[in-house]
Amino acid sequence: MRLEARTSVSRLALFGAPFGAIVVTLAVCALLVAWAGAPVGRAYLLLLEGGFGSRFAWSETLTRATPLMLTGLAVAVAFRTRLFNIGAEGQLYLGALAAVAVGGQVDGGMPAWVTSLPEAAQMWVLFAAMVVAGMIAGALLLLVPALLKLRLGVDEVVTTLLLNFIVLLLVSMMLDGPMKDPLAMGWPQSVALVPELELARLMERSRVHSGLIGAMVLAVLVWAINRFTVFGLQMRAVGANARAAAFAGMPVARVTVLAALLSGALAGLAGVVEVAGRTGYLTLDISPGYGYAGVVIAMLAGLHPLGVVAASIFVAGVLVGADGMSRAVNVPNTIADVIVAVALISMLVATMLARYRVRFDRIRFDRGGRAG
Amino acid sequence: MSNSPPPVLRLTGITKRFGSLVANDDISLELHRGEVLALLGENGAGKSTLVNILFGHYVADAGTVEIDGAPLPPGQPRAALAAGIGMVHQHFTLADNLSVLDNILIGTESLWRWRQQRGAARARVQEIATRFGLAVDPQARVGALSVGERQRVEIIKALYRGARVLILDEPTAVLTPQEVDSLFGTLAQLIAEGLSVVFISHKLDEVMRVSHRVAVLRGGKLVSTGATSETNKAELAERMVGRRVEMPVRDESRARGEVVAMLDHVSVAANDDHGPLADVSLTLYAGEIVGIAGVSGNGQVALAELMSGIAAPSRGSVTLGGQPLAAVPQKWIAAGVARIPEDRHAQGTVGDLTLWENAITEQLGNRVFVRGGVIRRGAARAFTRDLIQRFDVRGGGAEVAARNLSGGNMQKLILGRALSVRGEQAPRLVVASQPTWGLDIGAVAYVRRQLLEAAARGAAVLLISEDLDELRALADRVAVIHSGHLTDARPTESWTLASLGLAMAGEGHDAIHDNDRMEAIDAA
Amino acid sequence: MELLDIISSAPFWVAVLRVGTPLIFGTLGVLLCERAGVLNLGIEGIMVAGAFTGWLAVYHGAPLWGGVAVAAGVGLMFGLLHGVLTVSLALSQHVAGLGVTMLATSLSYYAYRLGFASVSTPPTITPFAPMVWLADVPLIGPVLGAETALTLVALLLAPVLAWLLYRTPLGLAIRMVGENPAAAEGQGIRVAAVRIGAVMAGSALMAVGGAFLTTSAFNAFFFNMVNGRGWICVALVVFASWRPGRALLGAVLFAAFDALQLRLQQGGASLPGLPALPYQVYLMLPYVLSILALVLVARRAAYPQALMKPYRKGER
Amino acid sequence: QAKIKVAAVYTVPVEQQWVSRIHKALNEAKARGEIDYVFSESVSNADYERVVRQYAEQGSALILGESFAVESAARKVAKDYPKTAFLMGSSGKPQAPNFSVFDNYIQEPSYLTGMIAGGMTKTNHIGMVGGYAIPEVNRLMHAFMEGAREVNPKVKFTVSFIGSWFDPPKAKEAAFAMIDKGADVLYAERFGVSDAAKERGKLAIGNVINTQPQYPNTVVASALWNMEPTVAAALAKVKAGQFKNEDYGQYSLMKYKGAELAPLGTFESKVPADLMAKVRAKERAILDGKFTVKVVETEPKSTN
Ligand SMILES: Nc1ncnc2c1ncn2[C@@H]1O[C@H](COP(=O)(O)OP(=O)(O)OP(=O)(O)O)[C@@H](O)[C@H]1O
Ligand SMILES: Nc1ncnc2c1ncn2[C@@H]1O[C@H](COP(=O)(O)OP(=O)(O)OP(=O)(O)O)[C@@H](O)[C@H]1O
Ligand SMILES: [Mg+2]
Ligand SMILES: [Mg+2]
Repeated sequence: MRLEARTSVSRLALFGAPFGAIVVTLAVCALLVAWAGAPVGRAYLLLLEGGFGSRFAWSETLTRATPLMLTGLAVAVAFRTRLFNIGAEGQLYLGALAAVAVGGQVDGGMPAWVTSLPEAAQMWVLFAAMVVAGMIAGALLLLVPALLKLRLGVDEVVTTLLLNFIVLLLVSMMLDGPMKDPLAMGWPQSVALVPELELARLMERSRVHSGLIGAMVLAVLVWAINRFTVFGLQMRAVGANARAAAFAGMPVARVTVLAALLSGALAGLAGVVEVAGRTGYLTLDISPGYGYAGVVIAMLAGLHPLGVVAASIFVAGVLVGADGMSRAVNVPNTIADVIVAVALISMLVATMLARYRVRFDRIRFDRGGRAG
Repeated sequence: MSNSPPPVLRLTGITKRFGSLVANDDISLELHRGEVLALLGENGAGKSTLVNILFGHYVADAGTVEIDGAPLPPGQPRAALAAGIGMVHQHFTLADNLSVLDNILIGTESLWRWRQQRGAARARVQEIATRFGLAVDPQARVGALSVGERQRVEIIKALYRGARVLILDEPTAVLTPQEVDSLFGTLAQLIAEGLSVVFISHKLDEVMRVSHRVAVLRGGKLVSTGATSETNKAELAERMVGRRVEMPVRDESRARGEVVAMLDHVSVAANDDHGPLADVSLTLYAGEIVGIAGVSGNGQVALAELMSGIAAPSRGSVTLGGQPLAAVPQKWIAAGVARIPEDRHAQGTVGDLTLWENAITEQLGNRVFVRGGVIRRGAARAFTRDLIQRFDVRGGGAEVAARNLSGGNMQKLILGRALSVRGEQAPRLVVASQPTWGLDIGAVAYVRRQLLEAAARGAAVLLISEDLDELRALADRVAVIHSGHLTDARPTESWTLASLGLAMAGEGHDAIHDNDRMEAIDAA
Repeated sequence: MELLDIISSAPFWVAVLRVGTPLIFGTLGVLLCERAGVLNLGIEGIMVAGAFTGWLAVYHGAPLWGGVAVAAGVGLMFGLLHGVLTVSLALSQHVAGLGVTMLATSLSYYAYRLGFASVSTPPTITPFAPMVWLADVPLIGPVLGAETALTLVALLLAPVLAWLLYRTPLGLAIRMVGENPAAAEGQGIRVAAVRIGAVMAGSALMAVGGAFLTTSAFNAFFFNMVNGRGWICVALVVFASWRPGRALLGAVLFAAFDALQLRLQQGGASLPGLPALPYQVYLMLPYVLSILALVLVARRAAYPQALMKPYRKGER
Repeated sequence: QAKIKVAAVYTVPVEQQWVSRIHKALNEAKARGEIDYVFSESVSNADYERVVRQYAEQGSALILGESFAVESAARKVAKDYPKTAFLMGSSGKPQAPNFSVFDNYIQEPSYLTGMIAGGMTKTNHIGMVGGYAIPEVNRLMHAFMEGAREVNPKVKFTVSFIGSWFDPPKAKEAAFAMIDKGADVLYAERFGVSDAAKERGKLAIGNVINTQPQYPNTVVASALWNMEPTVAAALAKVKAGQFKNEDYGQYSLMKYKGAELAPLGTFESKVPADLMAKVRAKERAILDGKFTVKVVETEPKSTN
């Protein structure tokens, strides 16, 4: 069996591929749903409805998609530059930690350093400080593996992966210690953000918040950077062929470091947005693996920043819809994760098949035999 | 016909398409026992494609391959190997981190044995090596071998399996004249033992020397086959290209100008990419081409990287127009140094970027192309279209990814990028490293003309090349590099082929009439 | 000093080997995949699947070794999936790996929940017993005698794998496809077959590592019980520079830090020279030390040259 | 008579000790035909609010869960569905009009098991393994330690947290380490600890659930949490249409049979009679309200 690049990739195939993948996914998962003894047709209707079928469904899907967009962008930026950042999870947590460190107050009032400012500016300054702090925290966390890779050749897949564990323990330590909310009855959670910092809701009686807008704007921004700026060209060149980029006079180390900072900052921002948009304070389980999902999303999107938006909404919709469906037809709710996993794999396969043709060469056995 | 022995190898109606491109168009060929068949053709004519099909790397869209009259299943190198085909690829296929013996042994034993027969294998390798004069240490790590040694390993690989048909895809492209001679010696011996050879080369001298028959491909089609003895170089060249090719030579009356660059007792420390450069001095003048001869792996890379602003001297100084220059590529580019790297795929271009993006990669500080960090795409594209036209870069236009260019066209793109960017302000120094490696004669002629024109416009040119003909045709002065040391640059006419060869082997102290340099070499 | 007391006691080393066994299996599994040029981030999920299916088989009456075999078989299947995705279809190895982890994990949980819908305590099996017959052997007896047979298998696996890689034609083929697949193919090796085979075998080892958790270290299956052990193995392979002996050493060292960490933590404030640190600091210790170790060995790490590079026949 | 529609939303799998008690009580109510019971387990923090909302939308009359880490989200939903009864495991206060709270206030039997442990240890060394140092765990550990100290002032404790709720091999490893240090009675807050004790022939004390059937020669005594009284009280209120914001914490006390010292079972004859006499006396004092176990929620530390 071998792959052969197709001469021309038809638009139909490229855009049809995801739908083919979805069909395959539904077929595979139908077996699992049927195994649990649930009605398959109804289950899928419920899934669709739960993910995209109502205002509430959309609000939930978009809420779930917001942090995914940011971690997806973070991964896409890093992967483009061939920096395999598997550490968005840790960067997210550190960003969230920084956000509550800056914007959290036991009494809910403005922190002392802000109150000396004019009343009107206080909120904005504090908000900006919170966002910047979260982004810097995430950026610095990825800077370490990036520098280790550049200077000492330490594999960043491994270091970013390990840092996830370290950061989670660090957050646990902070929430148990200095940053613990004294009013949280001893439960390990941070003090709550100043209420003014919480992001505005986009819909009544829902959780969608303005972080969604922010994430989408950033996706467009990253796309524009990639496409129109020198830095974008440099990132792509360094990622595709660092040696040639260096020869042409590009500052490879600086570009890698900047890309790392950008990537880490985006993941850190995901943490800020979750705290400011959804929970209001930080706990140890604020992210159900958004960082790892970022890798999935970035790849589904083919590392394209705008694709990240679509992929996030798709994945979030499936998760939300399948979760609701599992409850309604009484199948174990891990079905949601199964569906996302199968969807990811079949999506990857489908886009591959849209670009490549699989050829099975006739194999004749009369002449084969062992060599030597 | 029916009573003559069947050909060892017969290709019938081979057709292979890559997308819309027809790389091989209905090609039929025969190879007889004890025969050397030369395959000629421009870059991209389809030579490698044809032999790759024959060996099973590629699968033909149509046509059959027969060995001794029996059909060969398509797409199976195992079957080709079993049928007695050995192939030395255009680009080495050796694992650098493994030993020579491992590279030879792989695939020759059943995978399910619980241990390797290394002792017996080593003895056999030694035997083949001595019999055919292919000296190489079986225990050595391939990554540590010179290019010539790797070539020998590739040939031993084929012989170890008892190949009866040997395919050599541009085996001499990177060899020294001495190594070429020894390779041809081995070939003669093999042919005498009944081996048949398919030999691919761009060097017509070699083709005339070793082959019995010549097949010429052009644009995927077989345009002629015939006995070597019944043709000549000029005719072959014309058939390959479809027109007469004029090889440009230097104008000996060209006068040299002021000093452009000076290397004063410069040393460069070895690193992963290159070996050391030891105490090298050289002066480059405007309007003059200085050639650096030498066997690859003797410090050429270090010298090229030094003069491209990549490597920094560990001792001594490099000055350009009297000013020292830090090892920062941008500064060298800004100072008017046009750089043509040795490896066009790995260093010269970024395959995933489009031609226009590649064309401006050296110009990201130029306000013509970049304003406030934003690329002026219109200007960049216009510039690239102009470059494509002036340098005759064929391959689909400014929006095509550079990886789709053939080697010759990629080289033209790099030349264009290096030589044409400044408009009125021509480059002061051109550093060209192996600029014609692997190019067909049409492209070679083109590149050489560009270098001569640059010199004629007043640039100093540093030409690092292993091709002695090229140096004799272009260089005003030639210096020889050997294990990091450089002889004085002497007028080209004062070198004989013999003295060059000796100097390249690092032995020709008599041939180097310069006591200062002698001491440097002795000290090493 | 207390530290010396700890590391010179037999029970400490018993703990080290017990903690280390799943890591040894996992690390050698990753090593085998990566030697063939394939990064396998599916390990975390494959360990979960191995832990679940190995336990499940025994729970349904299979002998313990039967459970291990079932786990290995499931590992082979997921290895085949990962192999087809990354080798035949040349998909990104990172993403395919994460996809396999997601799939194996969620499928295991799904199946477990279908099979055991309303249990209030996790059902248990009778796990492997310690190899008491070894207890009287001098020197190693006090340690190995307290371990189960799977630990012995893990310890023997390293030299076996080293022999395979460095002494057999198959091992050479595996290393070759990880170094230069084009060269291997030019010598008649079926690159895809060797790569997929290595990934499958490596995945089987990972699954057995998972099964150790449920049939040896413990006697029941829990959600999340693999708890990041797979990721550790990915790091250990780099630390080991892709050498089986060093992989064994690395896994044992990591386990030693982990076991030591538990003991230091329990020492509380009493440990001389150390203030009472939050327990998280101790939990961090093995990870921090892993990164430091990586930094130390990175310069010398000789990556398989074709690692993470998909090989498409007939393409350059 | 119509069944009450009850939904439960758990952040962990239903095998997890804490949640298993709620799950059990609700399943029993379902078996008795009193309720329709649906649940979601392993619901992540990020999804919690949505799941609760969906149950509320679907018309559940009573929703149970643990709102510890999602306090504000849970309370927000409750406000949006004032007709639905919310009964949440929480360290916080009830919230008008419909948000009630409960918690595993089983420090009383924990104290008693501590006494038994203190009396049973021969090495005067007790080991305690926990997942995370959260108040729900800490207060039981402190009560246990107090109880042990009452009967045995010389006893010392080794405490360690493994940083995971679901890593029995790791918990077992921590317990082994304690046994190596000389502990001969282990407080089994996590799965895995009793296994270590069993393998080494040491004793263990159960927590929240009774694991003696699985470890007949190891688990001496357990502090049981019974959710039945809490559930019964809440169902009664819902049925009567009188559910409001209340603290159901008291229903987890021994007085209401929300907590108890599990029967000694296999250890009936192995625990010294005079020790048991002291324990029983303390039990009575608690039931009579003459003795109150102190609630301490700080992180417990090893003693020396
Ligand atoms: N793997 C491939 N995918 C797509 N196109 C290919 C591939 N290999 C070769 N080609 C196409 O086939 C043509 C023939 O290429 P081939 O390598 O056979 O040329 P060649 O005659 O060997 O050239 P050279 O002298 O430079 O070695 C090329 O122009 C190229 O367009
Ligand atoms: N991946 C690819 N996809 C499509 N076409 C390709 C690909 N790789 C190579 N080609 C085609 O192969 C042709 C020749 O490529 P190749 O690199 O062999 O050039 P070349 O002339 O042989 O140069 P050199 O020998 O210096 O590498 C090009 O014209 C290009 O179109
Ligand atoms: Mg070529
Ligand atoms: Mg070729």
